[in-house]
Amino acid sequence: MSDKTLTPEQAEFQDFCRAWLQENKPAPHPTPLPQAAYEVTDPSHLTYLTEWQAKCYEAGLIASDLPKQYGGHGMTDCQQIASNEVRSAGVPYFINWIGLGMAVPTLLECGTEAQKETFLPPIFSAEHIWCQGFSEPGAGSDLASLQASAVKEGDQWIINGSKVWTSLGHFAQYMLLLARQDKNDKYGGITYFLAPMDQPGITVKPIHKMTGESGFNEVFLDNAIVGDHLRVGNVGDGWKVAMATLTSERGAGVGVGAVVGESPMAVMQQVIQLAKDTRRNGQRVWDDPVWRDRIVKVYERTEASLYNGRRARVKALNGGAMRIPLQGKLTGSEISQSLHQIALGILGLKSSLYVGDEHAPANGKWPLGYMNTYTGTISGGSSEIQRNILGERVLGLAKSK
Amino acid sequence: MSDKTLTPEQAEFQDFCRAWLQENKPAPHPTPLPQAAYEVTDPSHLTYLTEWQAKCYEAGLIASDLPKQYGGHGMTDCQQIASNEVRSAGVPYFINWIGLGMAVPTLLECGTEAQKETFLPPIFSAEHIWCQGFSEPGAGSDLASLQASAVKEGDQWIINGSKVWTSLGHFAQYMLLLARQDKNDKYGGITYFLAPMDQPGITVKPIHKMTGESGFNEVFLDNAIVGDHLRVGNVGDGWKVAMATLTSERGAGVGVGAVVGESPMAVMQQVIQLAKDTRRNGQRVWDDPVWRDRIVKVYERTEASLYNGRRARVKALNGGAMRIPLQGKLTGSEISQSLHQIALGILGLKSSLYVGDEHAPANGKWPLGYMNTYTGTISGGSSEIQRNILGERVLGLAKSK
Amino acid sequence: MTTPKDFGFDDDINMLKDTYAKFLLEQKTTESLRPSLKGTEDPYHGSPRPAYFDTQNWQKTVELGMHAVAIPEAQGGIGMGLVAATALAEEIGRYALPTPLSNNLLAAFILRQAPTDSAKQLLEDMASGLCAALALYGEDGSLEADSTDVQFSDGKLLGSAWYVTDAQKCDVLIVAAQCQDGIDLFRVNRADPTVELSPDRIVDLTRDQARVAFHATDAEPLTEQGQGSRCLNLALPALLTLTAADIAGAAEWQLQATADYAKVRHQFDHPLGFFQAVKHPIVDMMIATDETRSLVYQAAAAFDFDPDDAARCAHLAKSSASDTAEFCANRSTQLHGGIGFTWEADVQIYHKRQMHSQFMFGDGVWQRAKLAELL
Amino acid sequence: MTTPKDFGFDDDINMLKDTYAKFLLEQKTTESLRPSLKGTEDPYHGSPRPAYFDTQNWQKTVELGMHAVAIPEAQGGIGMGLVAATALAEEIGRYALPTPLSNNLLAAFILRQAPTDSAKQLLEDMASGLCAALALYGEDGSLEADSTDVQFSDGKLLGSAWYVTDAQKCDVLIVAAQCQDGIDLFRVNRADPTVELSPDRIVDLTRDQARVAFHATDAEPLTEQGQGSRCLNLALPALLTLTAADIAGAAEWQLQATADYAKVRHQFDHPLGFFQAVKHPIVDMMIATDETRSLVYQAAAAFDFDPDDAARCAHLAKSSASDTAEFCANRSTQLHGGIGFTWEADVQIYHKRQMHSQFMFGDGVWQRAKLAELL
Repeated sequence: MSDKTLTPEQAEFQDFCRAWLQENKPAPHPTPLPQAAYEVTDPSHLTYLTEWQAKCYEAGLIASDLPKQYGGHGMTDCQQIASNEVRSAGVPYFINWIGLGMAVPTLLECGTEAQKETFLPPIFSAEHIWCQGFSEPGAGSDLASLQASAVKEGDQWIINGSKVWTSLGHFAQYMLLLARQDKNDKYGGITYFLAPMDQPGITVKPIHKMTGESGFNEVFLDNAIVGDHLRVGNVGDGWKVAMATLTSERGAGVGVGAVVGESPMAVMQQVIQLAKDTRRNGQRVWDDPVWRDRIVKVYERTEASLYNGRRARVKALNGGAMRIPLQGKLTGSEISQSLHQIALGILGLKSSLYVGDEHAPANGKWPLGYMNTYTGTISGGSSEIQRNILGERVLGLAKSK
Repeated sequence: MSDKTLTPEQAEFQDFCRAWLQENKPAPHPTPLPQAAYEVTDPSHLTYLTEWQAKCYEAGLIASDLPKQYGGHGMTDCQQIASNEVRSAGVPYFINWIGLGMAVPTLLECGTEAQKETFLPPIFSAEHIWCQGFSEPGAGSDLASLQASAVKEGDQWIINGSKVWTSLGHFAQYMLLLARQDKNDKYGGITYFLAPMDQPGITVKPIHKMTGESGFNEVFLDNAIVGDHLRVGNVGDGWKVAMATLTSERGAGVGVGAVVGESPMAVMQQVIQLAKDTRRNGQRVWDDPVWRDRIVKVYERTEASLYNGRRARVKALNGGAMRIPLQGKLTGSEISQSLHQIALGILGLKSSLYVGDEHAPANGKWPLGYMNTYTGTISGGSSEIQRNILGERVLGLAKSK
Repeated sequence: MTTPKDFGFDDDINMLKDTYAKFLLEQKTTESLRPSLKGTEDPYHGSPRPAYFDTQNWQKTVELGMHAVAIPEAQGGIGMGLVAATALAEEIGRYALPTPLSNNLLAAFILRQAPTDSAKQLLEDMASGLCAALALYGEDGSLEADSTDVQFSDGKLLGSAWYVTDAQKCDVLIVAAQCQDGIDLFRVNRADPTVELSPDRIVDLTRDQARVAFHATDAEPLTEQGQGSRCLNLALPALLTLTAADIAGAAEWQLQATADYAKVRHQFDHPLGFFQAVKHPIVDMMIATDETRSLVYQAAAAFDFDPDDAARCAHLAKSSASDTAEFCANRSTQLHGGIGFTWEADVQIYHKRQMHSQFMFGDGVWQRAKLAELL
Repeated sequence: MTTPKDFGFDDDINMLKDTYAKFLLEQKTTESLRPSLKGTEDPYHGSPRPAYFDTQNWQKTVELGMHAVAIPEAQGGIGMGLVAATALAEEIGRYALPTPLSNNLLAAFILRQAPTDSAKQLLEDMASGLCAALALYGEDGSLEADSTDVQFSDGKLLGSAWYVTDAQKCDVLIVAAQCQDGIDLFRVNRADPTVELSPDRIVDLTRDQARVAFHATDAEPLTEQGQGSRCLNLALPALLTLTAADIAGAAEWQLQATADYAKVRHQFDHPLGFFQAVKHPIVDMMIATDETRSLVYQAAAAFDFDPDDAARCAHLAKSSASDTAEFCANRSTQLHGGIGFTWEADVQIYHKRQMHSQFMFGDGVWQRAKLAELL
């Protein structure tokens, strides 16, 4: 059944997407994929996912609405449709999530024409994997306290320092890099670069997460070289450009393609099913009103997020353009964390069985997923920082720091 | 059954207290008393409660362990026993709660011999009701920002300013008063006084709470006069002296007599009974596992508070002398608030019926009590301030302000 | 999702909402309420509180046509749906307004489910300005269909209805009563001498509430025999959504009032909002309010456009709203400090309204139990 | 309250606790654990994780006599009660120690409820250093008496026990099995060739866990016929209290580690602890931990001094502990930021232990359902 508010062109595109996805849905990889793109470390997973993204791009499901000179497909108001269909088709995620989710909006907003024409197409096709070099070991949520230095020599910049939590750094061809050209100006002393990863001055060392997975890295910059033509924005404008990127990571950006795996509602439905399938103390956990009340409460919040997303686009009801979008990262990650805590509670002792245990429900998906929810509540601006942002930018309260 | 760890003298005193309380428990006042001493506004309630406190003092249940020259009874380690017995005897509260709970520890710690001998006995007998003049309309939790001025003229101080949230101000003979002798020194510019209320320079105006009750007042000081012999501590030491008083209000002080009404566990038991007595949707609310789980969770926390209180006195287990006592005000008030919220939930629409409605369960005790729990979480250092104190003084975290 | 992307908030409805909001803003609703409360504060010695009914306000509401929004055109109304009614209910909540409009909207959605001439007649009378209130609850305040304590036999009503909101403002009562074949709904004139109204002394200052005893009262059936439960069940999503909308509006007021206070009140040399212990709970109020609002809009849209999903969406909305009511009432008072705890501050007026609304038509726990049956 | 004011923590017990704590401090427990985890991180491609059993640590524990604390003097033990055992369990949790002492303490309290010679013999063997583990659970991990999936018939055990903790460290298993007259407990040698041990790949890095299948295994009854449930029920308060004590110790570690981190880590020109968004949740960790600790001490004292109240107090303690485990695990990781989320940080080791302990012998919801029956 098609959405009745679509134009004929949109409806036709929606039908195309559905048919194409059904036809082209790839066979599962022989070894299970990690839960999210940022946990991929197996090269055979990379190949599989790169091919899938390239195919989707070719079919017009990525960069649908962008102009052709940037590698786009030149359609109008079709990206959202494509992204929705991808999300609900049960297909693999797009591996190049930093490229799509962060590099693309940054380049579109702040890049030169040459940068857009050079870098956008290989991002869409996943030919170039991107990573992000903002965080540093000493900085945490205080991004602007970064120390990596950029010194100009001729038409090149020499970069020294280290970056941390660099997802996909082990596969990436390019890094969105923030470095400091002026030590005496906290915000105005930062410049934004597109740094090629394949050079002797850059070393990548994996970090293991509490799940045991890797995917994050520490990146050491030891006289790394970046040409001045790879600078985004003016010298000293790095913080402003970065804010555009981060806003996008924080949920307010315009999507160029679906980045995530399972939708929150799909996970929610699995938890309801889990409660119906799990027996304890002689009954289904679903039949224990205490657990049912907890589950339904999170179901209620998951539904609310869904309709929040719709309401954000209704001017008369949204209470301001940024009020709802800026909540997305915070509520999404916290709801997901509660939901996973409940899933462990439903399983009880069975939740102790981890990935690779033959009796682990869904091959350990729930404890693994639970631990990974901390990526959501900590990285890309922790929940604490998100609440500052909301209080300050949306409600106009005094700055806390 | 007596506690097996008491000395023979203590056991004897405990027996005496029980017998005396049983014999002397006063008949209920013809109109119901408010839930706490700070809400008393009816002069006939005052008389009734003053007589009761005087009688208890005479019997040795107040000031049991204090020396006789201060009006005490000269016993050893008996106050706690008396206070416990008073709490569990179902008798009225002591009206002079600020006198007992704040003036007494302040005078004992910082008062002159003359002040102790003059002021302590009439506090115990409730002959002098005391109130507290710390808070000011503009200050809130930032007590030290107080503005009331004290100017020395000869051997007198002239006070100008206003105070707010002054419990019992309408009945009080004396006020614990903080005033500023130096505008340029936030903490060192404050002096502590014992101010006589019965003078032309002092006007008391009642404040109504959201419950509709009064008891709180605004107090206007217009050239009020306080003799220098009524100063506590040195000029400029007011903040230090006040901290001693506040520590006492915040639960760490040494009691000279029970101040409160019903014990938290007694209220807890009433809520369990309420759930057993209330029917909705064809069953007892107690038989709804969701409500039962919520009730039992608060029961668990109430029990924990009780054993916390015991553990605070066991050096090997308490984690430091102040760690548990400084939690008392915070957890006590928040647990009470949750418990009252649950009571309203048990009653459902019946909770709309207020004091004076013929069908209101327990004459509206639950909605009234619920609203009054905000006194606990706001006044005497709000819950937010309590968490600062705990983080800073117990855990050694950096100061937040 | 077959509900419209704008939740059905088209230009007509947005204009309706704006008109009503502007009208209420000019009314200074809490200021108007204050004089009626003067002298009634003290719960032990205060004078009884009269039911506050600003008849002028009501007259203007009728002049604006708001009372007829949800009444079908065939019965002389404007014939709009639940989306429009929800827009009004949200504004009522935002201004904490004591108005019979709340119950009139509820009544319209009940009567629209009854195919009888008597129901149509009552809708017509309401279109002319008659006020209706609902007498559905028994003493335990449960909403399960058989919970009314009123009996209908030999053409007369006997027994008492509880928690009748705005009873003193209404002309007519819609009464649920036990009959031979289940529950039926009846029309009763409030002024009938066999109707005994005992006003409750309630916490909420913005509503009046009463027990209503029927001493062999003549009553006109509004539903076909034994069809009262069916009719109530069909209307329930509307009742839940409208109550949730009232809560959402009040929660938005609580959010904004608390944020505003945190900007002007200074402590420790900073505005209150500087402190994360204040800022973050206010953000949590916003999150709760936004979740409730989105679910309310969706519930209204589902009722009008996707009726099969209406019950689920309405339970979702009221589940969220009940919890939001409790949370926002709690935090708004706490974060206002001593001021918010006084009778003088409007915070307490909203606090009490929210604590009342929380339980109307079932609390969060009940909504979730009902929801679970649909999942 | 007829338990002692010091919860029975007399000089002997305080000294015992200090001795053991000092011993563990010197052991650098998490550092010792690390090498066994090296190379096993990756859940998709990592090598299997061997059960970590520091036998030297265990030998010293036996030399210190800790293994015999709860074994009656008549069986060659020290004959102390649950208060003493709780003191040890709390230290085990504080150091997140993989030690068979945990299960030995549990086993002692089960065996002490059985009046048989075989139970006494096993206690004697344990006093000499034998390690026992518990095989009580069926697949659903429920503790209701009839939940074991193991059957005893014709003198042999058949079926599988689930979630057997520290299975690879023990010499002997105490197995609950369905018999003709209910549940009985049996002694089984782990090395028996008919006992098949399948180690679970678990999240918790500080314990090993296995399914244990019995293929017609010879088993010696430890309880009189049909008395297994009674014996388990009598021991349950001790099992709950010891597990809750482990959680309390680990929670205290999480509290202190998080507070310490908030002192040294700087963000936005302040130590983290300056920010109320960090400070206040740490305070909430302290409050939760203190509530659990007090309830744990009371539960232990009740078991030793006021047995009629032991069940109530133990359910209280584990109810509180389960929720504290989840809360402190959650906040300790969140407030450590990215660092706490890495494999390198000890925070994750405690996090996983707590999430495991949370469910052992029943979660908070189950404890409260059991409690409600006593209120």
